[in-house]
Amino acid sequence: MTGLHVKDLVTEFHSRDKVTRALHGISFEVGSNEIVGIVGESGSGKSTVVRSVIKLLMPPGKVTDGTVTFHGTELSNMPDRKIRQLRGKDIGFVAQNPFSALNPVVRIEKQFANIAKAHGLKVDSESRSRALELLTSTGVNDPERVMRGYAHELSGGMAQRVVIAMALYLNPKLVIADEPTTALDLTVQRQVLDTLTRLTRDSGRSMLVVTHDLGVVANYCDRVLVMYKGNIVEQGPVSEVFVHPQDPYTVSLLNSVVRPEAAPAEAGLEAGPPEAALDARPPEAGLEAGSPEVESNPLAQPPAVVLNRRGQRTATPDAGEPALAVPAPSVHPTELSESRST
Amino acid sequence: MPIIEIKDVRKTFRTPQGHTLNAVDGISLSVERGETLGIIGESGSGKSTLGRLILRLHEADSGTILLEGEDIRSLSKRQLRKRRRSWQIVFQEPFASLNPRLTIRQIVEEPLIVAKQFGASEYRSKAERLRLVTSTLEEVGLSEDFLDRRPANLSGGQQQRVGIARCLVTDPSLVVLDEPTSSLDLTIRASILRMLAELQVSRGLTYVFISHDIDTVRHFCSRVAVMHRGQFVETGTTHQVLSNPQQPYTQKLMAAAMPPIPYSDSSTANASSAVNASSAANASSAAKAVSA
Amino acid sequence: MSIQGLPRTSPGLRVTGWPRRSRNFLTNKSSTVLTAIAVAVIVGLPLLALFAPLPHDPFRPDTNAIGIAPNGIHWFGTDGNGMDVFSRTIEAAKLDLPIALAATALSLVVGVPLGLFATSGRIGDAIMRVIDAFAALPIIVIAVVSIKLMGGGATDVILAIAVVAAPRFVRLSRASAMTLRSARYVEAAAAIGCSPVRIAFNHIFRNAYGVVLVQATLTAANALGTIAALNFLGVGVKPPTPTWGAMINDGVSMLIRGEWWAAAFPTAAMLLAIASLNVIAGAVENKIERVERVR
Amino acid sequence: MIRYIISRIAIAALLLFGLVTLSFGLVSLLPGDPAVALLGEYATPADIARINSQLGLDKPFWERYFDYIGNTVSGDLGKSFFTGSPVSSEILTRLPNTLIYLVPGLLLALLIGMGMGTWAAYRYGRAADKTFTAGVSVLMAMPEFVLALLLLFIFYQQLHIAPAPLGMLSSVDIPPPRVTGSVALDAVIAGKWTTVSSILSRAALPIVTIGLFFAAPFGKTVRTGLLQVLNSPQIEFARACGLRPMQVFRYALSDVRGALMTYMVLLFAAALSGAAIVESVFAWPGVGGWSLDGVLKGDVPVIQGFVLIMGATSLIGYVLLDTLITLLDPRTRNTVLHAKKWHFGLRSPRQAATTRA
Repeated sequence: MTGLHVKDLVTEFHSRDKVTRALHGISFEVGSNEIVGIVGESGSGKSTVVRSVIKLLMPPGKVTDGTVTFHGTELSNMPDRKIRQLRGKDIGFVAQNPFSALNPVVRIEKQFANIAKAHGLKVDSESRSRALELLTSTGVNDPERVMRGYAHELSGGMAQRVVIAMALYLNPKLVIADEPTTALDLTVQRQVLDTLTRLTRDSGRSMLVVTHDLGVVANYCDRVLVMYKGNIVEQGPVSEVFVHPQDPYTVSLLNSVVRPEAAPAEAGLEAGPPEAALDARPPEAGLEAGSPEVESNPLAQPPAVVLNRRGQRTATPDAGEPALAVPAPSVHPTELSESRST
Repeated sequence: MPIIEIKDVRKTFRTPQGHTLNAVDGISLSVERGETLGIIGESGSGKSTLGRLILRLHEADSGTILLEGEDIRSLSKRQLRKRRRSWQIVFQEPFASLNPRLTIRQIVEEPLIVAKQFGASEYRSKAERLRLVTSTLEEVGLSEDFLDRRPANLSGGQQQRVGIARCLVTDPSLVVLDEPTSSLDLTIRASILRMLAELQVSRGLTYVFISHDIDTVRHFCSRVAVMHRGQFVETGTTHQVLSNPQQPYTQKLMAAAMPPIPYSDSSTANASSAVNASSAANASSAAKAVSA
Repeated sequence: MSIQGLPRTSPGLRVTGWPRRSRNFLTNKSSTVLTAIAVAVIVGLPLLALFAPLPHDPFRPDTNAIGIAPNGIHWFGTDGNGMDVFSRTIEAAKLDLPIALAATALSLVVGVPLGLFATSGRIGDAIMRVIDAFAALPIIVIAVVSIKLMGGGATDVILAIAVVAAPRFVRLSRASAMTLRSARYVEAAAAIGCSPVRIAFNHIFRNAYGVVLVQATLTAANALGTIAALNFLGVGVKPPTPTWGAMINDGVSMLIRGEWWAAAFPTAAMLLAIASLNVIAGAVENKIERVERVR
Repeated sequence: MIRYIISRIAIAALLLFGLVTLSFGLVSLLPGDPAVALLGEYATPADIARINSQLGLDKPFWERYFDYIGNTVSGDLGKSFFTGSPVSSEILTRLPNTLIYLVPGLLLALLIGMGMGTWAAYRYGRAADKTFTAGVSVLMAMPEFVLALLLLFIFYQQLHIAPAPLGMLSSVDIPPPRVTGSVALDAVIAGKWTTVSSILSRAALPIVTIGLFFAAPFGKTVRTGLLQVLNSPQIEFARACGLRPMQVFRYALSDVRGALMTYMVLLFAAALSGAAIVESVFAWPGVGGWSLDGVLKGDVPVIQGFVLIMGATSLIGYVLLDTLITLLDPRTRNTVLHAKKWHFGLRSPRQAATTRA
């Protein structure tokens, strides 16, 4: 069995008096030589997925059910020590913001060396030249100088290239990229994504990209998973999902994007989604992407809600309404579960 | 008479290390009543600073700024505060721009109280203020239930609606929108933009719309100015600038945009939608050749 | 920022309610009870000393009962002079607690406006430099010197402790004023034409007072310890007026002989008061966090 | 670089000057007449006048001030009104006695605080962390002298492990020949190891007092700092790269290093100024008890000397620390070393990092 197989993954955040489910038993796979995108809005649980897969979740987050299999190896019950050896070596990770990911007071060179050391490899001129080579292929100019310097001396794009080089340093089979370009300037995003996908495809790796940007998925991914409130509501080849979306949420997501070919001043402004339903998420959500509380989902019984939501959606295409004067029914489960918990 | 007319405005910041940064470097522009001017640029281009200079939330170093014919750089602090009710701003971070300790009612009412202090007799009665607050909230799609809530109990989209209500309650003529939707979720953005467009028509507002998102600007603005390192590199109608960009920087910016449609544009397409591996590899090298 | 999964106030509820859960291992209910007990200790002890009839005169030594262990007549025993430890321990609360609270209040009144005022300009800088120089001085010496300087009554102790504690409030209120000044909602307030005074009160102070309040409670606890330390060293209120610190000092020689009660009971009373103030500080902090963590 | 160091020294010098003035001003305003204190209440006016002129107290204020500054600069801190011994030499003999228990005490605090704080941070939210938090609150609520008395009661009175709190040397110990003036140093020099061990056994309780007392705030700082870092993207990335737990811990520590160093200096200053308390409990012949005595008697030169030395020590500590932290952090080091030369653009690295973040 090659590639990454995730089955019925459930992740919960445990606090003293209640448990919030961030992932409600999701299943997907990433085959070899494949680039898979996870899209969703803040609070959908997309970042929790990758952290659950490589066990980076910090308490009180906890994977409570499901299996993760990577190239035939079961990760779910693997001891921490083994998982650690897997990280970096077999599964590379590209962080969101290079400046907060790289250690600010350790030279880049030393950070490469530390990765090698962590996996029991010798640190010598050979390992160094491999790092230099990688930096060159990620498009870092003057890699020698970058190696001797610190993260803060780099521009955003260059720093992210360094992060990519570190992720690929030990030649992993799978790369997981968590919003790899969100922190970068528009003009740089494209270059960095080009580099990342080129390096992935050229050496037959596979990649899992988490993003909220539909453009990234459309331009760089083979398959896409659409996440909403801790569930994968739709998955399939990008060409199919984006052209013929099946789930109402995917439809509203795609509709809310302003399409270039649409006529100005009309498109995007009229085809709004039923905001009432989406806008009634907990206040924390959407304030701090990436942190666990964002991903927490206050809905206690997700399947019912999902059904409820779906039925709701397909029945009422109330897109053009100035929403929220009358909250949609799906608001209530949220509020009820809250008032119960306080 | 244009509602905004600014000439050769400059603003320099000093960094803590004593370097100078020309955030806004000699910009002139004019905006007609009822129009929406889009200012587009990357982070650090000076677009937000320009927005604040227009309203004199930052003091410009030189140049003239006329709002509705008034030279606001020569107004006294008190006169300026009195006039603020007509020239408003909506901020990027909705939650950060709302005082967490105030209720929605207090937040939206505050501009009226300030106006009352400056002698606006129509806001003297408390009942009248409450009526205005309620009707403005309704206009932005928030019911009366929200009056006594606090910002923390609202979602991002609702918070931004409160921010918009606060700036509309005193019936302004000009609103600077500083990336009003960029921190919101995709599905909420569109409805906020739609609402802003409706309000513009119903209230006869003039917008200055600051954004880094080309697609949003394309659909929201009648005219566009592309800003780079404190200067306008290209201005014109939205159609002119975005369909046929003349300046290299604009072209670069346009090329960087990623349309969310697979197979959309042959010049930016690559193999991403290929399903099987071998064709993916082939196509990606093809795409490389194209982009090179 | 916030802690995940915590119950938020449901929309209809005001955020200003009394804290329902504490951050440590105590459950909601016991935390509330604990806070109530703490308040009772802080308010009750001095009241007890003022109004309740004490079993013995705290000032009159009984030469027939020197250093006797706790019994039915002398509940906490007697000290080396034959004075009743229980009566003196209670009596001391009348002095120690009000002095600590008054000193805190004074430093608050002086320190907070200074801090809010010192955010900008030359005068502000000058204030901060003086505060910095102060920080380099040995605190206990400053306190002792200032008490000596003024004579040594209760008011002098209050002044001395206030002098020592005020810089803390200057720093704290300055820091929060500086942070809040650049908050986006303050900019928003300026954009709708609020006057500087209105911004200061309606926006900055409204968000800053909570932190100051927590610090004030902690300072009161600290002041209690400092006052006791000063009295222990023999500075401050003159004997035979009982203070916890002085009583502990008197009891030390007995303690060395193994006669623990003369030192132990005033120590316990003092620790109880300090712990109560800390509990109150925790409760205040929780209440404030309730508002802040929903951000 | 040189400009930076010079500016640091200039700031330190300025602060020192302010400190001298402050200590003079503070003490000169002390009420009460030292001559009366010295001679007793029944002294004749003539005697008082004689003493006053001997002590130089009959001169006008400004003249005394300038004299004081002149003397201080030349290293002369005056003589005690009561014992007549020079203040500077008193401080020199007594300061080592204080440091004997203070430095190991702080190191102990560092050890305990660091260990427990780290442990609590790693076990966040679990029993270990809760125990730690509870322990810290208990220790923080306990004034230093109460802790000292408690230890004394347990280890001396009840368990009879510790010696009596009667100073550094007992009457049976033979004082070593005087070389430096500090008994402890002299004992080492003279090779009188029984005396040395006697001193150490007497220092044990003060060391534990200081160690426990300062371990609480230190541990709390370590825990808070580490908790922040351990949840940061930086540590997540390090873990995602498969770094070993020790390597991850070192990364985390490098981030809180500055804060911990600052805290250490703050604690040192606090411990010095609180020395009076510990020394009065243990009858320790250090600089704290001596200064307290001086304050209580109104011995002006002693107070001035103490305030000055303690203030100067902490000031120099702050300045050194500030410089060290600046130079240890590559982000600020560059600002200092090559001012006006950035590798890119106009923004400083810090700014660039924060605006992007």
